[in-house]
Amino acid sequence: MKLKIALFGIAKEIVGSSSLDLDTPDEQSVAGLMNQLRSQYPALNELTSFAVAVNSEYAADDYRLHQRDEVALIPPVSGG
Amino acid sequence: MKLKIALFGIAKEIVGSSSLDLDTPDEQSVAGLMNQLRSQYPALNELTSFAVAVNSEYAADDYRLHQRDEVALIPPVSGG
Amino acid sequence: MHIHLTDQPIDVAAVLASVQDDGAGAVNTFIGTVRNQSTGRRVVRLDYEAYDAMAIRQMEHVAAQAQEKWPMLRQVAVTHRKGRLDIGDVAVVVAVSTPHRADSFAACQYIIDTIKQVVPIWKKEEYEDGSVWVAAHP
Amino acid sequence: MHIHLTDQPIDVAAVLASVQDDGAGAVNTFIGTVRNQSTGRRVVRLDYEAYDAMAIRQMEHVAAQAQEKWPMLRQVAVTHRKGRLDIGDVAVVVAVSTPHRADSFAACQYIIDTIKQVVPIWKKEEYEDGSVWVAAHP
Repeated sequence: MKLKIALFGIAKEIVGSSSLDLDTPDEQSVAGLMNQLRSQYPALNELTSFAVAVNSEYAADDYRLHQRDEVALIPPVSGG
Repeated sequence: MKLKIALFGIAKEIVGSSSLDLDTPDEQSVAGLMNQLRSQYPALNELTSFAVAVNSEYAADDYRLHQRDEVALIPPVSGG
Repeated sequence: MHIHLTDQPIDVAAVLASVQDDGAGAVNTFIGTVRNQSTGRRVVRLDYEAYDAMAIRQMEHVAAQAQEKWPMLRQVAVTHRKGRLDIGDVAVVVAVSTPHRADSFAACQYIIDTIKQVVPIWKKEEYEDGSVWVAAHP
Repeated sequence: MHIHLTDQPIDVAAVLASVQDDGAGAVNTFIGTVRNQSTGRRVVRLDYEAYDAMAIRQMEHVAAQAQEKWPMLRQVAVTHRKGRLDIGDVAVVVAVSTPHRADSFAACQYIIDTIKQVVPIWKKEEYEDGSVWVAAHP
Protein backbone atom coordinates (compact mmCIF):
# COMPACT_ATOMS: atom_id res chain seq x y z
CA MET A 1 0.00 0.00 0.00
CA LYS A 2 0.97 3.63 -0.30
CA LEU A 3 1.25 5.56 2.98
CA LYS A 4 1.46 9.32 3.26
CA ILE A 5 3.58 10.29 6.27
CA ALA A 6 3.56 13.78 7.74
CA LEU A 7 6.96 15.08 8.85
CA PHE A 8 7.85 17.72 11.43
CA GLY A 9 10.83 19.49 12.90
CA ILE A 10 14.16 17.85 12.26
CA ALA A 11 12.47 14.90 10.50
CA LYS A 12 11.21 17.32 7.88
CA GLU A 13 14.75 18.58 7.39
CA ILE A 14 16.22 15.07 7.18
CA VAL A 15 13.75 13.99 4.52
CA GLY A 16 13.69 17.41 2.87
CA SER A 17 9.91 17.60 2.68
CA SER A 18 6.89 18.06 4.95
CA SER A 19 5.41 14.76 3.82
CA LEU A 20 6.58 11.50 2.37
CA ASP A 21 4.78 8.95 0.16
CA LEU A 22 6.04 5.50 1.06
CA ASP A 23 5.41 2.08 -0.47
CA THR A 24 4.97 -0.38 2.36
CA PRO A 25 3.42 -3.86 2.75
CA ASP A 26 -0.30 -4.00 3.55
CA GLU A 27 -0.94 -4.13 7.29
CA GLN A 28 2.65 -3.07 7.92
CA SER A 29 3.39 -2.75 11.64
CA VAL A 30 4.56 0.51 13.16
CA ALA A 31 7.86 -1.19 14.06
CA GLY A 32 8.23 -2.33 10.45
CA LEU A 33 7.55 1.17 9.17
CA MET A 34 10.16 2.59 11.54
CA ASN A 35 12.77 0.10 10.30
CA GLN A 36 11.92 1.02 6.71
CA LEU A 37 12.34 4.73 7.48
CA ARG A 38 15.59 4.16 9.38
CA SER A 39 17.17 2.33 6.48
CA GLN A 40 15.94 4.86 3.92
CA TYR A 41 17.01 7.88 6.03
CA PRO A 42 19.98 6.82 8.20
CA ALA A 43 20.13 10.27 9.80
CA LEU A 44 16.99 9.28 11.75
CA ASN A 45 19.20 6.86 13.71
CA GLU A 46 21.15 9.78 15.10
CA LEU A 47 18.08 11.30 16.76
CA THR A 48 17.55 10.93 20.50
CA SER A 49 14.40 8.98 19.64
CA PHE A 50 11.47 9.07 17.30
CA ALA A 51 7.90 7.82 17.39
CA VAL A 52 5.05 7.21 14.99
CA ALA A 53 1.65 8.77 15.50
CA VAL A 54 -1.53 7.38 13.97
CA ASN A 55 -4.65 9.53 13.91
CA SER A 56 -3.18 12.00 16.43
CA GLU A 57 -2.24 9.33 18.99
CA TYR A 58 1.11 7.71 19.69
CA ALA A 59 1.06 4.25 18.07
CA ALA A 60 2.39 1.04 19.66
CA ASP A 61 5.08 -0.91 17.78
CA ASP A 62 2.67 -3.73 16.93
CA TYR A 63 -0.11 -1.52 15.57
CA ARG A 64 -1.02 -2.56 11.99
CA LEU A 65 -1.25 0.41 9.62
CA HIS A 66 -4.05 0.96 7.14
CA GLN A 67 -4.04 3.16 4.08
CA ARG A 68 -6.57 5.61 5.54
CA ASP A 69 -4.60 6.14 8.77
CA GLU A 70 -3.18 9.61 9.25
CA VAL A 71 0.46 8.76 9.93
CA ALA A 72 3.13 11.12 11.23
CA LEU A 73 6.77 10.77 12.18
CA ILE A 74 7.37 12.39 15.59
CA PRO A 75 10.97 13.37 16.34
CA PRO A 76 11.89 14.30 19.96
CA VAL A 77 9.39 16.94 21.10
CA SER A 78 10.56 20.17 22.71
CA GLY A 79 7.50 22.28 23.36
CA GLY A 80 6.88 24.39 26.41
CA MET B 1 8.67 50.62 83.07
CA LYS B 2 5.56 51.26 81.00
CA LEU B 3 5.29 49.28 77.77
CA LYS B 4 2.85 50.00 74.95
CA ILE B 5 1.83 46.76 73.24
CA ALA B 6 0.11 46.70 69.87
CA LEU B 7 -2.67 44.12 69.50
CA PHE B 8 -4.06 42.46 66.39
CA GLY B 9 -6.72 40.02 65.30
CA ILE B 10 -8.18 37.92 68.07
CA ALA B 11 -5.75 39.41 70.63
CA LYS B 12 -7.33 42.79 70.01
CA GLU B 13 -10.74 41.24 70.68
CA ILE B 14 -9.59 39.48 73.86
CA VAL B 15 -8.12 42.66 75.32
CA GLY B 16 -10.86 44.85 73.86
CA SER B 17 -8.46 47.43 72.46
CA SER B 18 -5.89 47.83 69.68
CA SER B 19 -3.15 48.65 72.17
CA LEU B 20 -2.37 48.04 75.80
CA ASP B 21 -0.27 50.03 78.28
CA LEU B 22 1.37 47.62 80.67
CA ASP B 23 3.45 48.15 83.83
CA THR B 24 6.30 45.68 83.73
CA PRO B 25 9.73 45.40 85.42
CA ASP B 26 12.67 47.13 83.71
CA GLU B 27 14.50 44.79 81.31
CA GLN B 28 11.56 42.36 81.46
CA SER B 29 12.16 39.31 79.28
CA VAL B 30 9.80 38.39 76.47
CA ALA B 31 8.93 35.17 78.35
CA GLY B 32 8.16 37.23 81.45
CA LEU B 33 5.94 39.58 79.47
CA MET B 34 4.07 36.62 77.98
CA ASN B 35 3.44 35.16 81.45
CA GLN B 36 2.17 38.53 82.63
CA LEU B 37 -0.21 38.76 79.67
CA ARG B 38 -1.41 35.17 80.11
CA SER B 39 -2.35 35.76 83.73
CA GLN B 40 -4.00 39.12 83.02
CA TYR B 41 -5.94 37.76 79.99
CA PRO B 42 -6.53 34.01 80.52
CA ALA B 43 -8.30 33.75 77.13
CA LEU B 44 -4.84 34.04 75.54
CA ASN B 45 -4.12 30.55 76.89
CA GLU B 46 -6.85 29.16 74.66
CA LEU B 47 -5.12 30.32 71.48
CA THR B 48 -3.21 27.84 69.32
CA SER B 49 -0.11 29.89 70.06
CA PHE B 50 1.03 33.47 70.35
CA ALA B 51 4.30 35.30 69.91
CA VAL B 52 5.80 38.66 70.75
CA ALA B 53 7.31 40.88 68.10
CA VAL B 54 9.84 43.60 68.86
CA ASN B 55 10.59 46.23 66.26
CA SER B 56 8.89 44.20 63.49
CA GLU B 57 10.84 41.00 64.22
CA TYR B 58 9.83 37.90 66.18
CA ALA B 59 11.52 38.13 69.57
CA ALA B 60 13.21 35.25 71.40
CA ASP B 61 11.98 34.34 74.89
CA ASP B 62 15.15 35.68 76.53
CA TYR B 63 15.14 39.05 74.78
CA ARG B 64 15.18 41.90 77.32
CA LEU B 65 12.63 44.58 76.54
CA HIS B 66 13.31 48.30 76.63
CA GLN B 67 10.84 51.13 76.90
CA ARG B 68 11.53 52.37 73.36
CA ASP B 69 10.95 48.95 71.76
CA GLU B 70 7.92 48.70 69.50
CA VAL B 71 6.21 45.66 71.01
CA ALA B 72 3.31 43.69 69.52
CA LEU B 73 1.37 40.62 70.51
CA ILE B 74 1.11 38.24 67.53
CA PRO B 75 -1.73 35.69 67.68
CA PRO B 76 -1.68 32.76 65.18
CA VAL B 77 -1.25 34.28 61.71
CA SER B 78 -3.56 33.30 58.84
CA GLY B 79 -2.58 35.36 55.84
CA GLY B 80 -2.44 34.13 52.26
CA MET C 1 12.30 41.97 44.96
CA HIS C 2 8.84 43.53 44.75
CA ILE C 3 6.92 43.39 48.04
CA HIS C 4 3.59 45.11 48.51
CA LEU C 5 0.74 45.23 50.99
CA THR C 6 -2.38 46.97 49.74
CA ASP C 7 -6.01 47.62 50.63
CA GLN C 8 -6.86 47.93 46.92
CA PRO C 9 -7.66 45.10 44.46
CA ILE C 10 -4.43 43.40 43.33
CA ASP C 11 -3.41 43.93 39.71
CA VAL C 12 -2.20 40.40 38.93
CA ALA C 13 -0.90 41.38 35.49
CA ALA C 14 1.32 44.05 37.07
CA VAL C 15 2.75 41.51 39.52
CA LEU C 16 3.50 39.13 36.65
CA ALA C 17 5.10 41.92 34.64
CA SER C 18 7.39 42.75 37.58
CA VAL C 19 9.08 39.31 37.43
CA GLN C 20 9.61 39.30 33.67
CA ASP C 21 13.32 38.80 32.97
CA ASP C 22 15.01 37.96 29.66
CA GLY C 23 17.31 35.54 31.47
CA ALA C 24 14.40 33.60 32.96
CA GLY C 25 12.54 30.96 30.97
CA ALA C 26 10.13 30.05 33.77
CA VAL C 27 7.64 32.05 35.80
CA ASN C 28 5.58 30.38 38.50
CA THR C 29 2.72 32.23 40.10
CA PHE C 30 0.51 31.38 43.04
CA ILE C 31 -2.74 33.28 43.45
CA GLY C 32 -4.77 32.86 46.63
CA THR C 33 -8.42 33.81 46.28
CA VAL C 34 -11.38 33.93 48.65
CA ARG C 35 -13.36 30.67 48.55
CA ASN C 36 -17.10 30.52 49.02
CA GLN C 37 -16.74 27.94 51.79
CA SER C 38 -14.42 26.93 54.59
CA THR C 39 -14.57 23.81 56.78
CA GLY C 40 -18.06 23.20 55.43
CA ARG C 41 -19.47 26.66 56.23
CA ARG C 42 -20.57 29.12 53.61
CA VAL C 43 -18.32 32.18 53.61
CA VAL C 44 -19.86 35.53 52.68
CA ARG C 45 -16.71 37.65 52.92
CA LEU C 46 -13.32 37.95 54.59
CA ASP C 47 -11.65 40.67 56.61
CA TYR C 48 -7.86 40.76 56.55
CA GLU C 49 -6.03 42.68 59.24
CA ALA C 50 -2.28 43.31 58.97
CA TYR C 51 0.49 44.62 61.18
CA ASP C 52 1.69 46.60 58.20
CA ALA C 53 5.34 47.40 58.95
CA MET C 54 6.09 43.92 60.28
CA ALA C 55 4.13 42.19 57.51
CA ILE C 56 6.21 43.93 54.86
CA ARG C 57 9.42 43.21 56.76
CA GLN C 58 8.54 39.51 57.10
CA MET C 59 7.57 39.21 53.42
CA GLU C 60 10.97 40.72 52.58
CA HIS C 61 12.67 38.16 54.83
CA VAL C 62 10.84 35.29 53.14
CA ALA C 63 11.80 36.55 49.69
CA ALA C 64 15.42 36.93 50.81
CA GLN C 65 15.43 33.39 52.25
CA ALA C 66 14.13 32.07 48.94
CA GLN C 67 16.86 33.96 47.13
CA GLU C 68 19.44 32.25 49.39
CA LYS C 69 17.96 28.79 48.88
CA TRP C 70 17.56 29.27 45.11
CA PRO C 71 20.47 31.51 44.06
CA MET C 72 19.33 31.26 40.42
CA LEU C 73 16.10 33.10 41.30
CA ARG C 74 15.85 36.11 39.01
CA GLN C 75 12.86 38.05 40.34
CA VAL C 76 10.47 37.64 43.26
CA ALA C 77 7.20 39.50 43.73
CA VAL C 78 4.73 39.21 46.60
CA THR C 79 1.61 41.32 46.92
CA HIS C 80 -0.79 40.77 49.81
CA ARG C 81 -4.19 42.38 50.15
CA LYS C 82 -5.75 43.58 53.39
CA GLY C 83 -9.14 44.92 54.38
CA ARG C 84 -12.50 43.56 53.30
CA LEU C 85 -12.51 40.93 50.52
CA ASP C 86 -15.43 39.33 48.72
CA ILE C 87 -15.72 35.80 47.26
CA GLY C 88 -13.34 35.40 44.31
CA ASP C 89 -11.17 38.37 45.29
CA VAL C 90 -7.41 37.87 45.13
CA ALA C 91 -5.86 37.87 48.61
CA VAL C 92 -2.24 37.17 47.70
CA VAL C 93 -0.05 36.80 44.63
CA VAL C 94 3.43 35.29 44.64
CA ALA C 95 5.42 35.27 41.40
CA VAL C 96 8.98 34.13 40.77
CA SER C 97 11.12 33.84 37.67
CA THR C 98 14.00 31.39 37.22
CA PRO C 99 16.00 30.06 34.28
CA HIS C 100 14.48 26.56 34.59
CA ARG C 101 11.02 25.47 35.61
CA ALA C 102 11.52 23.08 38.52
CA ASP C 103 13.15 25.85 40.56
CA SER C 104 10.25 28.21 39.85
CA PHE C 105 7.74 25.75 41.34
CA ALA C 106 9.89 24.97 44.39
CA ALA C 107 10.72 28.60 45.17
CA CYS C 108 7.15 29.84 44.72
CA GLN C 109 5.77 27.08 46.95
CA TYR C 110 8.39 27.76 49.62
CA ILE C 111 7.49 31.44 49.61
CA ILE C 112 3.73 31.03 49.95
CA ASP C 113 4.09 28.23 52.54
CA THR C 114 6.46 30.36 54.64
CA ILE C 115 4.37 33.52 54.27
CA LYS C 116 1.43 31.64 55.74
CA GLN C 117 3.55 30.71 58.76
CA VAL C 118 5.27 33.97 59.59
CA VAL C 119 3.65 37.06 58.08
CA PRO C 120 1.48 38.92 60.63
CA ILE C 121 -1.77 39.04 58.72
CA TRP C 122 -5.00 37.76 60.21
CA LYS C 123 -8.05 36.56 58.37
CA LYS C 124 -11.55 36.72 59.82
CA GLU C 125 -14.10 34.62 57.96
CA GLU C 126 -17.59 36.04 57.97
CA TYR C 127 -20.45 33.54 57.65
CA GLU C 128 -24.16 34.18 57.44
CA ASP C 129 -24.42 33.48 61.18
CA GLY C 130 -21.15 34.60 62.73
CA SER C 131 -17.43 34.96 62.19
CA VAL C 132 -14.16 33.27 63.13
CA TRP C 133 -10.51 34.37 63.28
CA VAL C 134 -8.93 31.61 61.19
CA ALA C 135 -6.37 29.37 62.97
CA ALA C 136 -6.72 31.27 66.25
CA HIS C 137 -7.96 28.26 68.22
CA PRO C 138 -6.86 24.58 68.04
CA MET D 1 -10.80 22.48 30.40
CA HIS D 2 -9.50 25.25 28.19
CA ILE D 3 -6.91 24.07 25.63
CA HIS D 4 -5.55 26.36 22.94
CA LEU D 5 -2.78 26.44 20.35
CA THR D 6 -2.20 29.82 18.77
CA ASP D 7 0.20 31.69 16.51
CA GLN D 8 -0.75 34.97 18.21
CA PRO D 9 0.71 36.43 21.44
CA ILE D 10 -0.83 34.69 24.48
CA ASP D 11 -3.17 36.77 26.63
CA VAL D 12 -2.01 35.55 30.06
CA ALA D 13 -4.76 37.47 31.88
CA ALA D 14 -7.40 35.70 29.80
CA VAL D 15 -5.91 32.29 30.64
CA LEU D 16 -5.94 33.20 34.35
CA ALA D 17 -9.52 34.42 34.11
CA SER D 18 -10.57 31.10 32.57
CA VAL D 19 -9.59 29.14 35.71
CA GLN D 20 -11.28 31.51 38.17
CA ASP D 21 -13.75 29.50 40.28
CA ASP D 22 -15.51 30.57 43.48
CA GLY D 23 -14.93 27.11 44.94
CA ALA D 24 -11.17 27.32 44.39
CA GLY D 25 -8.93 29.19 46.81
CA ALA D 26 -5.72 28.44 44.93
CA VAL D 27 -4.55 29.14 41.40
CA ASN D 28 -1.13 28.03 40.24
CA THR D 29 0.22 29.23 36.93
CA PHE D 30 3.32 28.30 35.00
CA ILE D 31 4.49 30.62 32.24
CA GLY D 32 7.26 29.51 29.92
CA THR D 33 9.05 32.38 28.19
CA VAL D 34 11.84 32.60 25.63
CA ARG D 35 15.24 32.99 27.33
CA ASN D 36 18.06 35.01 25.84
CA GLN D 37 20.45 32.07 26.16
CA SER D 38 20.50 28.30 26.01
CA THR D 39 23.36 25.96 26.93
CA GLY D 40 25.66 28.96 26.95
CA ARG D 41 24.74 30.28 23.49
CA ARG D 42 22.98 33.56 22.88
CA VAL D 43 19.50 33.00 21.47
CA VAL D 44 18.10 35.62 19.08
CA ARG D 45 14.69 34.04 18.54
CA LEU D 46 12.76 30.76 18.51
CA ASP D 47 10.63 29.02 15.93
CA TYR D 48 7.96 26.67 17.24
CA GLU D 49 6.45 24.14 14.87
CA ALA D 50 3.39 22.12 15.89
CA TYR D 51 1.46 19.14 14.59
CA ASP D 52 -1.69 21.07 15.38
CA ALA D 53 -4.43 18.43 15.61
CA MET D 54 -2.26 16.00 17.58
CA ALA D 55 -0.83 18.74 19.81
CA ILE D 56 -4.31 19.81 20.88
CA ARG D 57 -5.38 16.20 21.37
CA GLN D 58 -2.31 15.47 23.53
CA MET D 59 -2.77 18.62 25.62
CA GLU D 60 -6.36 17.49 26.23
CA HIS D 61 -5.10 14.06 27.31
CA VAL D 62 -2.62 15.62 29.74
CA ALA D 63 -5.32 17.83 31.26
CA ALA D 64 -7.65 14.83 31.58
CA GLN D 65 -4.90 12.78 33.26
CA ALA D 66 -4.34 15.61 35.74
CA GLN D 67 -8.07 15.69 36.44
CA GLU D 68 -7.94 11.95 37.21
CA LYS D 69 -4.91 12.27 39.48
CA TRP D 70 -6.30 15.36 41.27
CA PRO D 71 -10.08 14.90 41.34
CA MET D 72 -10.42 18.16 43.30
CA LEU D 73 -9.07 20.12 40.30
CA ARG D 74 -11.62 22.78 39.46
CA GLN D 75 -10.34 24.29 36.19
CA VAL D 76 -7.42 23.61 33.89
CA ALA D 77 -6.18 25.87 31.11
CA VAL D 78 -3.28 25.31 28.73
CA THR D 79 -2.36 27.68 25.92
CA HIS D 80 0.67 26.99 23.73
CA ARG D 81 2.11 29.37 21.20
CA LYS D 82 3.58 28.40 17.84
CA GLY D 83 5.42 30.24 15.09
CA ARG D 84 8.19 32.76 15.53
CA LEU D 85 8.88 34.01 19.08
CA ASP D 86 11.23 36.70 20.29
CA ILE D 87 13.13 36.91 23.59
CA GLY D 88 10.71 37.38 26.49
CA ASP D 89 7.69 36.14 24.54
CA VAL D 90 5.36 33.73 26.31
CA ALA D 91 5.56 30.24 24.77
CA VAL D 92 3.20 28.37 27.08
CA VAL D 93 0.83 29.07 29.96
CA VAL D 94 -0.60 26.41 32.27
CA ALA D 95 -3.10 27.47 34.92
CA VAL D 96 -5.05 25.32 37.39
CA SER D 97 -7.43 26.09 40.21
CA THR D 98 -7.99 23.89 43.27
CA PRO D 99 -9.56 24.33 46.71
CA HIS D 100 -6.17 24.08 48.48
CA ARG D 101 -2.75 25.25 47.41
CA ALA D 102 -0.54 22.14 47.56
CA ASP D 103 -2.71 20.45 44.93
CA SER D 104 -2.46 23.47 42.64
CA PHE D 105 1.35 23.30 42.61
CA ALA D 106 1.44 19.53 42.10
CA ALA D 107 -1.16 19.48 39.31
CA CYS D 108 0.34 22.44 37.44
CA GLN D 109 3.83 20.93 37.58
CA TYR D 110 2.55 17.56 36.41
CA ILE D 111 0.83 19.18 33.46
CA ILE D 112 3.80 21.22 32.23
CA ASP D 113 6.25 18.32 32.81
CA THR D 114 4.03 15.94 30.85
CA ILE D 115 3.33 18.44 28.08
CA LYS D 116 7.06 18.72 27.53
CA GLN D 117 7.28 14.95 27.13
CA VAL D 118 4.35 14.17 24.87
CA VAL D 119 2.96 17.18 22.99
CA PRO D 120 4.18 17.27 19.37
CA ILE D 121 5.65 20.75 19.29
CA TRP D 122 9.21 21.40 18.18
CA LYS D 123 11.41 24.30 19.08
CA LYS D 124 14.23 25.54 16.87
CA GLU D 125 16.63 27.91 18.60
CA GLU D 126 18.12 30.54 16.34
CA TYR D 127 21.54 31.86 17.33
CA GLU D 128 23.61 34.57 15.71
CA ASP D 129 25.56 31.87 13.86
CA GLY D 130 23.19 28.98 13.26
CA SER D 131 20.22 27.10 14.65
CA VAL D 132 19.39 23.85 16.45
CA TRP D 133 16.25 21.74 16.87
CA VAL D 134 16.15 21.43 20.65
CA ALA D 135 16.46 17.89 22.09
CA ALA D 136 16.69 16.30 18.64
CA HIS D 137 20.16 14.84 19.21
CA PRO D 138 21.65 13.24 22.34
